[in-house]
Amino acid sequence: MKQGWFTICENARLARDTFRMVLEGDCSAVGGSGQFVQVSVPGLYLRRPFSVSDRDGDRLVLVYKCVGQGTAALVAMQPGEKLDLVTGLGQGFHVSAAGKRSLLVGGSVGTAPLLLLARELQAAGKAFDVALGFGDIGLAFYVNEFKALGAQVKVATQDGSLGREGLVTDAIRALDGTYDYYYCCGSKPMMRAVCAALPFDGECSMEERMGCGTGICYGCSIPTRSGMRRVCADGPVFRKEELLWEKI
Amino acid sequence: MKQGWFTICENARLARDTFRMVLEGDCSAVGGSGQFVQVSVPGLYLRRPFSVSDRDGDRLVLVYKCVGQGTAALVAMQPGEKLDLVTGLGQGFHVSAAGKRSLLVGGSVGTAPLLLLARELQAAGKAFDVALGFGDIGLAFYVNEFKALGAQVKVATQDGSLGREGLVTDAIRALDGTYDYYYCCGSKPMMRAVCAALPFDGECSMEERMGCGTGICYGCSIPTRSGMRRVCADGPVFRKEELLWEKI
Amino acid sequence: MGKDLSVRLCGVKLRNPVIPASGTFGFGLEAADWFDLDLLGGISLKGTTLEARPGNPTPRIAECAGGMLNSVGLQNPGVDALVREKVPALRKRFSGAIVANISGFSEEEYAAACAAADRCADIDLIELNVSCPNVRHGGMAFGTDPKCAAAVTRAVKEATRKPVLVKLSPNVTDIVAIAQACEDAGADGLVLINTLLGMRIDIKTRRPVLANTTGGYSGPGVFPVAVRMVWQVARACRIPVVGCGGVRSAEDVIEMMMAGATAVEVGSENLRDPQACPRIVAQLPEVMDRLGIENLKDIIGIV
Amino acid sequence: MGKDLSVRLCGVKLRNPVIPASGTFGFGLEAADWFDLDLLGGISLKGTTLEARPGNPTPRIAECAGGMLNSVGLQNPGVDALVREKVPALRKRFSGAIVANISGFSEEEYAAACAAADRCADIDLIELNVSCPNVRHGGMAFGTDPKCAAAVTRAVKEATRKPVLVKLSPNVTDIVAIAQACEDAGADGLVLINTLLGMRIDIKTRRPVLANTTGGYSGPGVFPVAVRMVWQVARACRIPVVGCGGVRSAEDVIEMMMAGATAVEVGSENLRDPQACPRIVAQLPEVMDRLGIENLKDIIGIV
Ligand SMILES: Cc1cc2nc3c(=O)[nH]c(=O)nc-3n(C[C@H](O)[C@H](O)[C@H](O)COP(=O)(O)OP(=O)(O)OC[C@H]3O[C@@H](n4cnc5c(N)ncnc54)[C@H](O)[C@@H]3O)c2cc1C
Ligand SMILES: Cc1cc2nc3c(=O)[nH]c(=O)nc-3n(C[C@H](O)[C@H](O)[C@H](O)COP(=O)(O)OP(=O)(O)OC[C@H]3O[C@@H](n4cnc5c(N)ncnc54)[C@H](O)[C@@H]3O)c2cc1C
Ligand SMILES: Cc1cc2nc3c(=O)[nH]c(=O)nc-3n(C[C@H](O)[C@H](O)[C@H](O)COP(=O)(O)O)c2cc1C
Ligand SMILES: Cc1cc2nc3c(=O)[nH]c(=O)nc-3n(C[C@H](O)[C@H](O)[C@H](O)COP(=O)(O)O)c2cc1C
Ligand code: FES
Ligand code: FES
Repeated sequence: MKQGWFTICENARLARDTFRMVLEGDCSAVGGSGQFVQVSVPGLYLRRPFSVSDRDGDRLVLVYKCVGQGTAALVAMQPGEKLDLVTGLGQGFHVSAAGKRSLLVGGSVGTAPLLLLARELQAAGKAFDVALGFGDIGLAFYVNEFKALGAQVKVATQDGSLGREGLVTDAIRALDGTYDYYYCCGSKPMMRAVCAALPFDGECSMEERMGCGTGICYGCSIPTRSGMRRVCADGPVFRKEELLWEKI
Repeated sequence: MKQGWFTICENARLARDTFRMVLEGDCSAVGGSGQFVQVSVPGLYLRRPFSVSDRDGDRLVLVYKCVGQGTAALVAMQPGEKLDLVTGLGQGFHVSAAGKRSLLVGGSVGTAPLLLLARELQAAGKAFDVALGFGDIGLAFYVNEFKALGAQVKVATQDGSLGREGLVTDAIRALDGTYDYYYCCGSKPMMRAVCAALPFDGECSMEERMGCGTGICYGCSIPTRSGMRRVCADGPVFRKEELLWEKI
Repeated sequence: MGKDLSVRLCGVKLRNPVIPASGTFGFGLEAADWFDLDLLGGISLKGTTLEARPGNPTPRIAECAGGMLNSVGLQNPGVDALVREKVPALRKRFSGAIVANISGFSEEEYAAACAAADRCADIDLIELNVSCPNVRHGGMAFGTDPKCAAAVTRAVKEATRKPVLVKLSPNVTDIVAIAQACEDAGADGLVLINTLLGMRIDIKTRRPVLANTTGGYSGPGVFPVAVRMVWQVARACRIPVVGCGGVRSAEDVIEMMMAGATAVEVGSENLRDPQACPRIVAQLPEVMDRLGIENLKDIIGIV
Repeated sequence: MGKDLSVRLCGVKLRNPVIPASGTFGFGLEAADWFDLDLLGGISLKGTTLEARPGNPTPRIAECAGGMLNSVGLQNPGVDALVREKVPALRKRFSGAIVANISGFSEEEYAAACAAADRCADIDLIELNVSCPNVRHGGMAFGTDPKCAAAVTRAVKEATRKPVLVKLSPNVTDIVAIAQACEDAGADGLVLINTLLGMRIDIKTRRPVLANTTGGYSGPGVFPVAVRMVWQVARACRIPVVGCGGVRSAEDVIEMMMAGATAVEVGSENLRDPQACPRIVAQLPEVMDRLGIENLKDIIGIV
């Protein structure tokens, strides 16, 4: 965990209401995929959590969707401006858990952290394919990035404007392969559906509204098989068998 | 009264803890000497009032002393940055009240609005001299500006490091001339002393901590001969005979 | 565009729910220099007492993180000047609802001031500020005790036929008990909230910033307390509630209305931004469109 | 440099007056990963009850202009786990004052939890959180009624020989009456303030932001209320007062102490800035120099 100032290098639209921000600064604490940073947005009190979507040396990439006050303020920021970040938060994806061939399942902006995960899997010599779900073609992003990594990529959109019409579970069905582990990030209903649909082991990156992001306020706790756990410090990534979907 | 954004053109040290800021924007409401502007300082709730010290077309000059949070934040601002101002506030100095030869009496940063007044008197063809009081030579400013307008200028400092040792009343005594009206701006004790010392008519620019600056909150009221008056809207400049020094 | 923003408050039609709050908008006329007052739903005038009062010594204003403190102390020219000069002058420039905000230090004083206001045809609503200390009852504010609040409401209702809004103090353990006591005593509506009692110290001089030591805290920092109290009271009472406290934007107005407010007062924001009220009124239609709100009346207490 | 920042609180020497507030610093050990805990005067642990509690449903956190709302709802592993695991583990990394923050829903529950804490040698002070609803007394918080607050203080004082600080709720009409009742019942000190009750509404979904509807408001926006209450209570009571509420900087610590606080708790700011407490401690000597303060003890209640 480290607090520091980062300079905005890029901040451009990636899809509808979705933006990609490249930040440069001390990335020594940033950690692996599934971990996140807490961004202090000028004028707001609480920091806002964002997964690290990609990383290159002392640069990190966030992909964020404009949904409220804080993200709207981020959209308005210009390259050259600085942001106060706390980096290196949370327990990320377990690359070592991957088996023969893994399935990466992303829903909407939950696709963001899967890119860094894909790079890590590739670096570790582990095979994977990707299933993505978006509202419509205008919201889709990263499809080509995953393809460029050699993965089979299937997409489902709710209106059929890209890939299959349907949910991400339909994209999973469209994939041609046998999988023994999955990594999932998206909305709660989406992840619940994925956990219910896939018979093999996997893990999910959970989302809760956060206070501290560092594990001290207990604002983000969810019920798990091993009791109440903090999404920020005990997660955000939890193994499927830990999650009590019926109580979340 | 007008609200608008001004761009900082200059923001440089003028004397110890004292800064001169040149702002460019819509000056159509700015008005005459003794009137003031309310500056919204980023991060603070209430605006801060500052007299207009000088004016040239669509540029206005503020001279401010760093005394707290708001003024410290102003010191840190850079040319090119923008400030939200409400301009054209208050009742300023009455140039038409000047007689044969007027006395301008400034104490510390209270000297600021007297420069614009001096220009107005000159433009109106009215003669004047200037008496200034400062803590020490390091805090003094505008001495040469007044001299450049052809006025006799006398200064007193508390430690004698510039001009006479003493208070502004000592500077007044050092002036060589006969006066029939005075304009005064400074701290309350200083203005009280000046009003007591000078037997002829005059006016003072009063200072109170302000809420609105526009006359709607009654936060800045002082007792006067015609009842409670708002410094921001009924002043800041009040005629000597209005002021109830024994109650202020 | 051309959206109907009107609401009804105690039988008085407001062309929109936005009312500058008492003490933050003078006697109304001041702002006529910088915007058309008829953009407002109503105007709550500066707190007025039976006799003229000079108010507290200065400094009366302090800054704090979430807003400001004030200890103006009810400086006002007395109810006769209000009724004879201030209100008629305002009526010439403003056709909306004029709210007379009345304070006092005994029931009789409240009643007498309201009786005077009652005789003024241009006053549409009376707003009782019960945050003042009750000199006879040990100096605790009228609004901090259900019995005192009810007694003053009753006394005033006998003195006027105009609708009476009771403006409650938030510095209490049980706001609902006080609201219900006022409702039972005949109040036609409630306004929540007045200022929170606060204090700041100048650490350089080691003295309180305000000459009066403590003062009323207002501004954005009191908004969550105001929303909570509006919600609690609107659920517990049948009479309409006017929301007040920390409102800065059309979004805040809508949040207050969703909590249960029929109209919304804007206070300190007028000090920071002299165009606050017309700006908020102008934003309302667009924000309503964005949120799918057809008519403001539909969202009152919807949460 | 090398300035003595120490203060004494109920006979316990603190190396400086800065204490992270309960609920905003976990069980202390979490932050040991990012700074040396021995920089702190004391640590107030997360609110603990006799039995383990899962807390409220999420979302438990909301943003507001002056800070935040929380409805964590006392999620905790119970006092036995506190005494057996949390405190001994913390003691290995921290030599300063450990404050156990105890909550309950009946006098007996408070007393039993405090009796358990009493048996733990590593706990230096007990902090009673009396903001919890009294299930037997109609659900009003213990801390909103002088009699209830006194009764729970008395019950706890019988259950422990450790110094007991009573942490008061600000959601009351008369904070001084409650403080005095606790003092008379044997409290060794007082902590002011807990959170203000607040609420936010998500105007898009038309639902409260918090799953629990209302929540505790904390952060810079409560500072003026906290300073006022500390000042009122410190003047009225002889026992020491710990200031809490909205503190963000060394200047705020000094303002609280000038208002009458012997030590100062820092809450929400730990959430925003994980280095908040060490930063404030580090700033203190410089700010003291600037203000001509030789010894912090000299400024307690100086205003
Ligand atoms: C571990 C973690 C990683 C995340 N990674 C990303 C990411 O890579 N890209 C991205 O776009 N978003 C991500 N989020 C969600 C992101 O934090 C929120 O969208 C953001 O905080 C909203 O801020 P706001 O001020 O714009 O919205 P607000 O105005 O605060 O709220 C607007 C809406 O956003 C939702 N929201 C607000 N805060 C959170 C939160 N902490 N968690 C979930 N929902 C929230 C609320 O339900 C609300 O309806 C992540 C959240 C977590 C917990
Ligand atoms: C009509 C008017 C014209 C003014 N013109 C000038 C000017 O030209 N140049 C200049 O340097 N200053 C001027 N002032 C004073 C200036 O407004 C304050 O110094 C400034 O607001 C301080 O802000 P701050 O945030 O730095 O101080 P704060 O942190 O708010 O307070 C620091 C100290 O400044 C004093 N102060 C704060 N606000 C005011 C206020 N509104 N009036 C008086 N004292 C205050 C307080 O007593 C306090 O001790 C003027 C004040 C008024 C009312
Ligand atoms: C300077 C000032 C003066 C006030 N005077 C009065 C008053 O005379 N009568 C009254 O009922 N409320 C008075 N109030 C309270 C406001 O009307 C309002 O209830 C309070 O400020 C909360 O709203 P806000 O946060 O929008 O300011 C005053 C507030 C301020 C800031
Ligand atoms: C997330 C959170 C959890 C809290 N939990 C407790 C608690 O368990 N017991 C308690 O006495 N106070 C609790 N508090 C209140 C704080 O200790 C403190 O009194 C309050 O937040 C005001 O201080 P602040 O403004 O510095 O945060 C909690 C506050 C927050 C923000
Ligand atoms: S957000 Fe504070 S513990 Fe997770
Ligand atoms: S500052 Fe508001 S009336 Fe003068």
